[in-house]
Amino acid sequence: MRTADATDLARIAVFAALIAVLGLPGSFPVFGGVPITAQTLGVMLAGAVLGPWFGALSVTVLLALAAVGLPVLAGGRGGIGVFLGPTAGYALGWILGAVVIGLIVHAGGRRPVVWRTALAMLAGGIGAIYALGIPVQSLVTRLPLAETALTSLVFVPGDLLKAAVATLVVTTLVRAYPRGFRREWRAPATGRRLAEVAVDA
Amino acid sequence: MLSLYRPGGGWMYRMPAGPKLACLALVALVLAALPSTWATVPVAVGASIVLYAGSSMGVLAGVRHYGCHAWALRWVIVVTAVGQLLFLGAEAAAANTARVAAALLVAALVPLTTPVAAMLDALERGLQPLRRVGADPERIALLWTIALTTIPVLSKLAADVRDAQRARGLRPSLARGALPFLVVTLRHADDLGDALDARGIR
Amino acid sequence: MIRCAGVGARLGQREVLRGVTLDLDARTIAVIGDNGSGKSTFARLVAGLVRPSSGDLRVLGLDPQRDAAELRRRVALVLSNPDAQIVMPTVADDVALSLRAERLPREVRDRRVAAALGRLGLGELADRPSHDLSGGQKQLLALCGAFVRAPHLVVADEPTAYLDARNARLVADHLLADTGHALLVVTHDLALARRCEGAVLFAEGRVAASGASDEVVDAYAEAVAC
Amino acid sequence: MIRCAGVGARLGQREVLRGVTLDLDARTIAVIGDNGSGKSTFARLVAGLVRPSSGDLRVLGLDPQRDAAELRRRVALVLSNPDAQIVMPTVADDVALSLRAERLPREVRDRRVAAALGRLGLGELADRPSHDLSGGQKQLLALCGAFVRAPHLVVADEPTAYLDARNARLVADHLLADTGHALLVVTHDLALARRCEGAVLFAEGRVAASGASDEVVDAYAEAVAC
Ligand SMILES: Nc1ncnc2c1ncn2[C@@H]1O[C@H](COP(=O)(O)OP(=O)(O)OP(=O)(O)O)[C@@H](O)[C@H]1O
Ligand SMILES: Nc1ncnc2c1ncn2[C@@H]1O[C@H](COP(=O)(O)OP(=O)(O)OP(=O)(O)O)[C@@H](O)[C@H]1O
Ligand SMILES: O=C(O)CCCC[C@@H]1SC[C@@H]2NC(=O)N[C@@H]21
Ligand SMILES: [Mg+2]
Ligand SMILES: [Mg+2]
Repeated sequence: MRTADATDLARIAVFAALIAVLGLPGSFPVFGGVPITAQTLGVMLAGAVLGPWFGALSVTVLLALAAVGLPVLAGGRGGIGVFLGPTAGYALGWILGAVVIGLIVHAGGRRPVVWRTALAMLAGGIGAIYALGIPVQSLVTRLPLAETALTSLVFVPGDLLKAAVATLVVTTLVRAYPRGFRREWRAPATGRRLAEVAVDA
Repeated sequence: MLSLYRPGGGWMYRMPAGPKLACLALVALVLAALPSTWATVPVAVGASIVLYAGSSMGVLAGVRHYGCHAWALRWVIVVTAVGQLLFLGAEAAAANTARVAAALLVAALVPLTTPVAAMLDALERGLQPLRRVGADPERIALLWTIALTTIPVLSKLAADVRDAQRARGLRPSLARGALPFLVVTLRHADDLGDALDARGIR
Repeated sequence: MIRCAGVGARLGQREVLRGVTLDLDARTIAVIGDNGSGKSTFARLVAGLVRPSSGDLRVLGLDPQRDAAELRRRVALVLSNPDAQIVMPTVADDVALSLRAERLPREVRDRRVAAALGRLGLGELADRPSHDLSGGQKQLLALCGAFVRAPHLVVADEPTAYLDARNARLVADHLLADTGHALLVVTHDLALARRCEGAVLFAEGRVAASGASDEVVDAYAEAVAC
Repeated sequence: MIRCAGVGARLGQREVLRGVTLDLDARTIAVIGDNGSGKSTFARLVAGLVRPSSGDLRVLGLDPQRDAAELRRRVALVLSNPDAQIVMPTVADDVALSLRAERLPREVRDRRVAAALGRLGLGELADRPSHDLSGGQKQLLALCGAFVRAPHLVVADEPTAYLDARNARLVADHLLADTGHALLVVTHDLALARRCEGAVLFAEGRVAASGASDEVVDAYAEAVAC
């Protein structure tokens, strides 16, 4: 990880704001309210666009804002209650999720392609988040692990949809606005650099 | 600025942010640790209501805020209750839902009675020890100030994206809106980065 | 074309427009005024994106709220931030998106897209990534997405703010050209405002003047100068 | 003031500026040219935000990369989008942020902030939340954040793009005022460009003309008109 310059600082803060805005009512029409939330889409984008470490930092900034009591989580929630309630594990899982997504999307410094991006969203945006979320939820609600996992199936359709949207958006961004990633990728197999491909396209 | 703070006066308002946070978190944890029996229901609900009513914002106002917060938590409560009812039966469902909800409600008293600025100060003080491991608390504080000031800007940009789509005869959707929103967000971040850098903040 | 009787609009808690009474019939109309005077809100009202909080509004004889679907078909809005309007990754795809709601056969659609691109001089850029265009080209692309639907009325909010002199003139020429559409353009560029037939001057959420563009713009320019 | 010898700049893989050779000595200089011609990149180069990929660049006698810290102290940047320049919650706090790096004693800092606010007529707004300001006031606040550091050179990238005629003039007046700073302003507003002493015209990443502003602007206006 390079040290953050002013633009990195701005991007980290702005992505924290982006996740917050995805939780505002009416920001984008999405299914239901809390705890089914479009904010996980923001987490997925942060990991994929900022990379694992800056992405995780950005999620952490958001959670810190929530912790001090700003209503930046879906449904206008905030405060330390977030970290005592049944969704606490998911919220912490967002940090891990961003790391996993960033690592997979940019694995080996290669440019993001559809299959790897989709895999990242499933492993990080769903797998990693649930891996922390379900045990904590089980602990807090005293519903045994297996049953808790069953109840969290209600999130799966929404999360799959968000993973699909994130994959589409990220791979489109690679073609349409590659400078948004602020990194250069290693030459793809054809031996040409991606940026050249983008310019030619 | 967006905030959960509701101005008022009384002992809970006067308590310094750090100790208040610690006390209420402790109460919330105790409530969360109650056993899964019928008796927990009145204890958890009663204790949390009493805290709201007695937080000296006025009994009526306290109960009103209690209702508002409970409503904001409705989905958390519903999801918890349904899962429990399906697998554990009525007693465990009632008790577990009550103690989880009560803990959340008690914790919600912190932002309700503490101005955000006071919490940010407390947090910054809490970060001071990080200086020893080489982190810069001021820089971290700056990071969340920027995030905070950016939220209304991005929500305006999100509205622009929605308007642009409706104006083209499209129904705004997450799938269609996400890319343009991401692009305008990234461009905003670039400008912000330039402005910060030029002001000597690196 | 646009008829308002005592129209007001609120955004959040704020009454942004008050008692707007107007009867605009010129084919091209400029909306001018200070920052924050309510111009953009008026444009969004006309395009049906903001609901009047009071009064009666008719656009092309339609009630923008009740006849929303019909209004969308006839009125196209172009915003000042082109990035917010570009949805698809390539230029041609983005223009085609505007026609989606009409469910045309592919070749009809492609023909209309090509014609619209050609008209604004974007023909050669059809397959370029849309976010790689320059500011002016993006603004033209946004206009293209509006024109391709053959609107009866084009509402444009500061369409030339980012543009160099050449692109600004290009955009203005296309907006003002008499190709069967009327125009309502919000602008700080008083030269562009003068090129319209009519003008409305907003001040603090009210109509301060309206009529022939020369007179209204002169009055505003004078007020600003002193 | 600004001296370039064969300066080039790359952004990503793209060579955005090529062979820029200039010797600018007028106190106020306008940078003009088409969209995408490299004006903003040149401004960022001068402010030390972009590293030259070739050639030699001196700003106020400094090498922007080697003497970066000193350059930051002497050069201030103003952009067109006020929302991107305002970070702190209140007006006075935001201006004070510019002085953060200087680690001044509090009362010295407060005095300088108050003086800067007074100079731009924002004195009464010192404790107001910064996002409550109007667009014009926000841009004045951004200027204030630049001026408070008593810069030797102010670099402004389309500082009036969003502003109405009155605010645009106010901002331009403050930028052009001779209060001990030099100015490099990127603009599409040719009237503003003419108010500067010197001008540089960019075209496709190269310098197409430079010299007295009247001549350069005339040449550009003519080229655009035909
Ligand atoms: N979403 C909103 N909620 C509350 N107030 C708003 C909102 N949007 C705009 N306003 C306020 O409404 C007023 C009119 O805004 P509007 O954008 O219509 O002005 P404008 O004439 O287009 O200004 P400009 O020339 O700066 O674009 C302003 O005072 C603005 O602060
Ligand atoms: N980060 C970047 N990576 C790659 N190319 C870039 C980047 N930023 C800008 N460009 C390209 O560099 C060229 C010059 O851009 P620049 O912003 O300097 O132009 P400009 O003269 O300021 O244009 P405008 O008048 O539209 O603001 C453009 O073709 C632009 O697409
Ligand atoms: O706001 C919070 O307290 C955290 C909410 C966590 C919600 C989880 S994240 C994974 C799953 N997918 C959703 O849409 N919601 C849950
Ligand atoms: Mg406007
Ligand atoms: Mg520029």
